[in-house]
Amino acid sequence: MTTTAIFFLIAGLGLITWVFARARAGRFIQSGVASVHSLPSYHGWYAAMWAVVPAVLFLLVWSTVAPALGSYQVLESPLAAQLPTDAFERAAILSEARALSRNPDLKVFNDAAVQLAPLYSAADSRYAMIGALAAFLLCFAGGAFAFTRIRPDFRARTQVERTVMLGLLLASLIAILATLGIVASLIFETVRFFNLVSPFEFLFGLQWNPSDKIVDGQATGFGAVPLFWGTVFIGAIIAMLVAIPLGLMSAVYLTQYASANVRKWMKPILEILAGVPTVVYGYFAALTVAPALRSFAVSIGITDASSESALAAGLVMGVMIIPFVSSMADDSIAAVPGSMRDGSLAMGATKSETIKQVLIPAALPGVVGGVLLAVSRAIGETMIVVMAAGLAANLTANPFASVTTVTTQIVQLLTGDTDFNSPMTLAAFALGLTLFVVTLLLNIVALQIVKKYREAYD
Amino acid sequence: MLDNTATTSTKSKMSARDVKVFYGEKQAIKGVSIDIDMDNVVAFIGPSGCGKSTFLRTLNRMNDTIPIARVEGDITLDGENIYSSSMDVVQLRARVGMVFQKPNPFPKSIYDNVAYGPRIHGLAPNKAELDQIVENSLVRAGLWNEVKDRLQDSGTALSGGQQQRLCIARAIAVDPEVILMDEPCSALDPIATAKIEELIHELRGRYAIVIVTHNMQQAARVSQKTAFFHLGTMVEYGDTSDIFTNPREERTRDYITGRYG
Amino acid sequence: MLDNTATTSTKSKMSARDVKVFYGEKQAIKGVSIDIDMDNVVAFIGPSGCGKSTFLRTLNRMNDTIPIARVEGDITLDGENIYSSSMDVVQLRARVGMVFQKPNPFPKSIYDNVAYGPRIHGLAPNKAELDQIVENSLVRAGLWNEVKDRLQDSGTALSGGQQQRLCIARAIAVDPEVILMDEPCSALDPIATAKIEELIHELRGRYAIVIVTHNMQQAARVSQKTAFFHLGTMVEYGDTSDIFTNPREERTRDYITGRYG
Amino acid sequence: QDPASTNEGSSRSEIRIVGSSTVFPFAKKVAEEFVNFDPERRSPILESTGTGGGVELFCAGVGANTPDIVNASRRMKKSEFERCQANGVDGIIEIVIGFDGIALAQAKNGPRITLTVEEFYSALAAQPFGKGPNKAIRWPDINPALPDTRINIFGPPATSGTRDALEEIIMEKGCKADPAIKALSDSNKEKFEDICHSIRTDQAYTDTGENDNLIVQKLSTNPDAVGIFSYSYLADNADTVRGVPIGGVEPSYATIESGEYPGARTLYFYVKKKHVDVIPGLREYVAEFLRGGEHEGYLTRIGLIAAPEKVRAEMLGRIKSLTVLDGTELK
Amino acid sequence: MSASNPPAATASRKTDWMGDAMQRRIARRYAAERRFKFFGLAAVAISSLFLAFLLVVMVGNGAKGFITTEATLTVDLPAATGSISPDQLTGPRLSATMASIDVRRIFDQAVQAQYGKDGARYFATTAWTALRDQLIDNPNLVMGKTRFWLPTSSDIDRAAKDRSTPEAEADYAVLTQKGDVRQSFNMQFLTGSDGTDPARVGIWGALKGSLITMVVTLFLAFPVGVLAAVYLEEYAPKNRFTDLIEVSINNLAAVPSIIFGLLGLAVFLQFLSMPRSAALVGGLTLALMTMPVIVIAARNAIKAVPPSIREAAMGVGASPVQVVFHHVLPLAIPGIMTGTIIGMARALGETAPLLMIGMRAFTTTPPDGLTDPATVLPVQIFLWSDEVNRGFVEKTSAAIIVLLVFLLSMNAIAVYLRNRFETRW
Ligand SMILES: Nc1ncnc2c1ncn2[C@@H]1O[C@H](COP(=O)(O)OP(=O)(O)OP(=O)(O)O)[C@@H](O)[C@H]1O
Ligand SMILES: Nc1ncnc2c1ncn2[C@@H]1O[C@H](COP(=O)(O)OP(=O)(O)OP(=O)(O)O)[C@@H](O)[C@H]1O
Ligand SMILES: [Mg+2]
Ligand SMILES: [Mg+2]
Ligand SMILES: O=P([O-])([O-])[O-]
Repeated sequence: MTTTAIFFLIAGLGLITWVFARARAGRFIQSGVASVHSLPSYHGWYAAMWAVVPAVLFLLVWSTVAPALGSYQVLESPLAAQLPTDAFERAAILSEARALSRNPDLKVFNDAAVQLAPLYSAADSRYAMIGALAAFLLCFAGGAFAFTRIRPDFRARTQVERTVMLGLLLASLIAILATLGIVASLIFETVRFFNLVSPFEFLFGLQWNPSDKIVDGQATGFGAVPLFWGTVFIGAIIAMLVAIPLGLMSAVYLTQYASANVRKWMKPILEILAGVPTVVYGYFAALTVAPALRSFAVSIGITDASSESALAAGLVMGVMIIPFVSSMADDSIAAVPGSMRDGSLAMGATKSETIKQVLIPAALPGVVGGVLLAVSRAIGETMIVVMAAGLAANLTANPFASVTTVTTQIVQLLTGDTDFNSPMTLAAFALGLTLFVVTLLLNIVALQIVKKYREAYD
Repeated sequence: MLDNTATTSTKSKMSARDVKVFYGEKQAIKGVSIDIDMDNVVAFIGPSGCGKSTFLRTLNRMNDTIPIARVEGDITLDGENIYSSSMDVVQLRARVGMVFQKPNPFPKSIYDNVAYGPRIHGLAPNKAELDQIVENSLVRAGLWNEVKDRLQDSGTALSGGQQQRLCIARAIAVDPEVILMDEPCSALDPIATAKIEELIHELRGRYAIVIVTHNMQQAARVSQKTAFFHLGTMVEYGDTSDIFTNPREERTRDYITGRYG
Repeated sequence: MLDNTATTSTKSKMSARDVKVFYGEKQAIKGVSIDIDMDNVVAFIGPSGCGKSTFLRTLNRMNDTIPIARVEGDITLDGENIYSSSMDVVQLRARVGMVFQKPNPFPKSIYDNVAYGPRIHGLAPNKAELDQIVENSLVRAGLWNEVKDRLQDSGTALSGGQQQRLCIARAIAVDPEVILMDEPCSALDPIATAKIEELIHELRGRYAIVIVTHNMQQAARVSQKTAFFHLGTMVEYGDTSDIFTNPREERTRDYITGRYG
Repeated sequence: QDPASTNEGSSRSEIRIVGSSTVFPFAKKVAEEFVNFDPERRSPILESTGTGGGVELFCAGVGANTPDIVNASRRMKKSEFERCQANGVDGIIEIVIGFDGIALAQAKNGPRITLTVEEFYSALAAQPFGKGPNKAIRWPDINPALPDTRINIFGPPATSGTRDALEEIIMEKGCKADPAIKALSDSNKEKFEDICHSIRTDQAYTDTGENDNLIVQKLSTNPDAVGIFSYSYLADNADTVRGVPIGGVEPSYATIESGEYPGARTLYFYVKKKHVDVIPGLREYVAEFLRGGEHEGYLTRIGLIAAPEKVRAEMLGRIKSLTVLDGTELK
Repeated sequence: MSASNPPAATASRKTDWMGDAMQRRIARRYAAERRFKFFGLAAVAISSLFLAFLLVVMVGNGAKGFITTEATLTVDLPAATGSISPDQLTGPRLSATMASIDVRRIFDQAVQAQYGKDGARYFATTAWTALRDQLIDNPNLVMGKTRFWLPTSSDIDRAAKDRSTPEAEADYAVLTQKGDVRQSFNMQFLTGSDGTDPARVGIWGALKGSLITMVVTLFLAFPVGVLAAVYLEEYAPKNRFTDLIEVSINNLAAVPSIIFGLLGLAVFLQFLSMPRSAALVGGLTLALMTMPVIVIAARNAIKAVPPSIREAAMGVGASPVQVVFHHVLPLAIPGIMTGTIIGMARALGETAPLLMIGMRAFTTTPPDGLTDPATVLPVQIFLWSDEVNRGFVEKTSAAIIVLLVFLLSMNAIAVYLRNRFETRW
């Protein structure tokens, strides 16, 4: 019997339990017992829960343990004594034998596996039987226990609802687990990195030229300032110079001037800009924008313009951020009470005067918060810079020069090469932690600003 | 308790003739004609949703800001049709000021709130004159003494009643001819309400004033003329004392005695 | 116009003793004691924010849903403390029904709206009985004739007044003992209001009814007893006729004559 | 002993390959043919990690979690070999697959540059001949006869074997032109390497991703730039870029095969002996690689320079008899 | 304007609204108004033009990717294989028969016979697999001499579509003259996998990888996200602990995606020893990334259900769980769906975190299960963008078109749902 079949059987048993428990509870009501606390169906759910949940949990645990038990049994057999001693070869033969036991038509690579296959069939089916029996036992026991508890005054609903609550709570806990996972995985490797490179050198060093060479226990060339600069230059300066005016003005136009029809069509169209995957932007930047910018730069006399300029990456990233800024601006402006706008218009101000002098100043904290969020997103953006910004760790403010960013370097340091002892791998985690902390701070500050702002008008 | 000094005006400041307002398909005002003169405070009363605010907002074309709103009929200010194309709406609104139900000071300093109108209309050639305008307006709105030491504080930091007086100061800073007030006291406590009512008394005569109110006692206290609206029509318009003591219409009487609303 | 048949009850259905309600730090009800009996409609009046709704909601523990709300004091239903741990709040709310200010039918069919309560409480063992309960409730709420042909239409497609009556039908479908109504007519037009008032008259005696209202005329029309709330305290409680014609307290008189609120 | 190690998770049925980006295109081709030949085979999994990174992974140990093969664009270093041994990777089979050249290239429409190894070294070194930081900004700073454009070189990053080869083959040759430094190579090896192998880090040299083929496009849009990459890329893009002759020799199939071109190098891959009988298809994969690398084979069509017949025969023998590398001749 | 000024008014001057200065001022103000409005319009126009430009470039480059150039090859199979009897092509013997045919050799011979010694340059290096596939599809072809259409080399393909090397142009001219070349829809692009030859590569492998990954993501992120949202929005007591959950979720939503890649690398691959390059790990990683998006969208949708509905239900005695499952969730579903689709669309377009967990490996077979090595569409695009062979430019753009079609239709569905079910209470 396969595990899936057992699952289905248990589900079926759960259904039967549900029906019977419900019927039993229903009889109380019919027999006119004074106050029945819960509806019959809750009694049904309660009993079904007891019948199914323990059995399924057991099966889940069993399905991870059983193969190992089966392997144990096979290894005990005399045939197994002839297996090679090398753990890897043995594992290969065993796993092939198991695969063969499930699907005899497979092509045989190791002949030894053929002999072991029947042993595997025997062992596996034995443990499957044991598991199935135990699961059914649990199912019956659980169901019977719950069944005996069905009484008029039994608060089945409360019990069921408590279980539901528990499920909900567990679901929420995953967020905390994920956060812990991120922090732990970053910090652990970063600490190891800082054994090789001093944090001071990492945060303030001007030379980024990483290598695996370790001299006197110290790795060199891990001064990340050029990366930080490149990140800020592309994500916080160039991209924002594009995104803020375009995003803000689009939001203003669409919310204040455009007719409902135009707004209805243009808003989703602009939002497409945010839905285009970054790898597409990256490709576009590298293939189309960067060469165009370079020829433009050359034509205006900047002959040393790089074909992977900060400008190309920043420009495209800025466009990607436009809908982000515009929707934040849109929200902030919408949150300004209409009475403010009316107040200004009633004074005889024109629309643009109202927008410039009342709406935008009033929405400013929200807009600033939104821009900070956009910055945090821009500096964490990876593919555009990986594909279009290049790897040169230059400290330059020339937009036509090539710079590199934190995320580019993380990708560069980690793709493929995952030896967790090399300072270069560890450096990627240190960069990751830095990025994490910075984006986190930006977000906290931004959300704080936005929240304060919302409160001001509530 | 009622102010019964009904005054007769020779020439009306604003007059509306057969005004109809539509929100999309729905007609909110069904032909209202009224004359408003300089000497009186006019109160609009009526149950919720009867169109008081709507009609009030036609008087300075604030309805223009609602895309689906459409106005028919004639409204004149000093004889000039305010819906004619030659009428500049920006100027109109400077001449017909408005105070709203919820105090809505700009999130700027008190000074900037009051100076906002004069600045955009270029009424003060220099800082000194602007200061003068701000001071005068605040004095006239009865707020000067309370705020003169903190003109740079934010307008939103004032109490509700002060905010509403600030809004009145802001409205009169551009030296309007008519002031429209839409339930200016409904968000205020009794003491602040009393202050505003007093202020309206003082402003009377200098500006034509129209006030919408839910509170019939208030209408009785501050106005000389009262218009009763119901379901988009103006049921009755006359001296406040008559309306409250001796309404001509059945519906008015029912409303005043609290049969509905 | 006033219904002066004040009745004396021997035993009260619900009674509150020194109830205090806090929203976080802020105290919204400052020690209110009141008895509500079967035979009367009780009206709560008072200016906005005085705590009428807050107090009403303590009576069926709807305040439990506001995390920061905290209730002190005793409230009993048929002598049983409704805040004791043995009281199941779900059953309590079935026994003390509630009708809200804004009609809030579920976005389901009219039938399902009314049947919802009986279903979750298992009041009808079969479809026929459920149909019967739905019909009875709609009849009693005076809505049957208007909707009997379209029970499967959405409850939200009804007019405001019908919706409110649907909500009343929904409340009485679980056969409660007390019905609480928080300004049930404030969102309705005069005709719908009149219908609801009439309905309250008819329901009287069968259920203990508590109604919060802003409209003093309404309180006078529908209730036999009136409680006047002010700033979180109950200033005066007595026969409606006395409260309106001859209040004992200065504050009550001021409120009734429209000095504030 | 350990129950987990008897679990199926610790084995796998497809070949895992890491390593050189130079060899990557060839390995891809072979992997593709490997499956085409017998569609029931599982497709090998290839990742391009650069020779250095690949060898690190390869030498991490034996077992399903480590690669079976590492491609290398230079020979394994002694230190790497020892690390492998220390981690239990004791039987390593070395396979020579052919030759490649480190090609200098520029856009066809750029001003024609020709360099000597010495000039090239002077343009690229961090401290040319140990005489302080490199101040050459434009080509004429090195040799007035060169075109007057900025020095702008795109080259491989530190993890790549191409970079090692660049340093060891070309730069060292240029560096040794100075007799004083040549002398250093015996007396003070560290100093020698520091002078000869350090590449400048300023604007003149730009790291380009090791398997970053956009470099070709970058050259075509940037006529002044010089790119350093594998000959096979050059061969594949002959319509947009052309080779820069070094010492008068153009990079071409013939000059590399004959060893005349100074940037010629051998390509390898290394196989774990312990995996050969465990991972299905390893032998067949090696054989397929050698088949593709014959003179008119499909690999030479995409830029591999075939190894002599004799060498290939020897390699076939190695995989048949599982002859392992003994490490003594490594450097 | 003869308003009567009561004598009390001392500092009042009547404004001359009709005066010249004032009229000029007003004209200036209206001009500023028009300028401002124009800037707004320009901003919208620039943004949408950029989008249009991007799409036009991609479609312009990519449309050709869906077209393949084929040349004829006449193969006399009986001559090459010896005679095969019809009963060898039936039932169980078929596959053995087909396996016995060395298609590659037959192909090489046929090419030499028809196009001479250098004839191989006309065809894609993997063209023989196309021949094999056609034979497998139609075994009866083995019985006779047939004219096959097989993909040309990518140089000739480019010559047919655009410009290529002079030699290829010449070859193409020759083929055209003989009528031995045609262009047709590139089915292989939709059904094939990664490869080295642009003439034969396809996106099916990557697309399948994407689908498997998305299924894992959806099955983890959706239930967890919705349940967490219900808990936080409806039940969570206000305390430190729930604050922590709340902060975690908000922060997770803002964490750069590449950090999730680092998490996947360190936790799933290193710590839990899950297989590298597997769709399972990709799905897990993306699920962690998508979950907060779903939580936030679901919370907003739940929040948008008016409290009056909850009060109504509670007022008739529904328990908190009943309130949520009978009323709140059904009403919030459209909003939750919208948020989920948008979150999934984002996950579908995500590249960086998957690079970290090795989903960039080259394999030529589509994954068959959760733990098989796989890649996804965006990563495939990234890898192709890096290919030397210029035939890949059009393939990259074509793959982008496919990806965009998926993403844009997902977004369109989300927008539709939002508009359709958006209820203003
Ligand atoms: N912007 C709008 N769009 C559509 N209908 C509107 C709009 N504003 C008001 N209405 C409708 O017009 C009618 C009159 O509304 P109005 O606000 O003028 O009433 P009101 O007398 O001021 O009521 P209240 O005392 O509640 O302020 C109402 O039916 C209302 O629903
Ligand atoms: N959920 C809440 N949280 C905090 N304070 C509240 C809350 N609900 C009401 N309050 C406060 O409690 C006080 C009493 O409010 P309540 O709603 O009971 O007044 P009310 O008499 O019903 O007023 P209204 O006539 O406007 O409905 C008010 O000051 C109000 O601000
Ligand atoms: Mg109004
Ligand atoms: Mg209330
Ligand atoms: O071939 P490499 O990737 O090691 O340069």
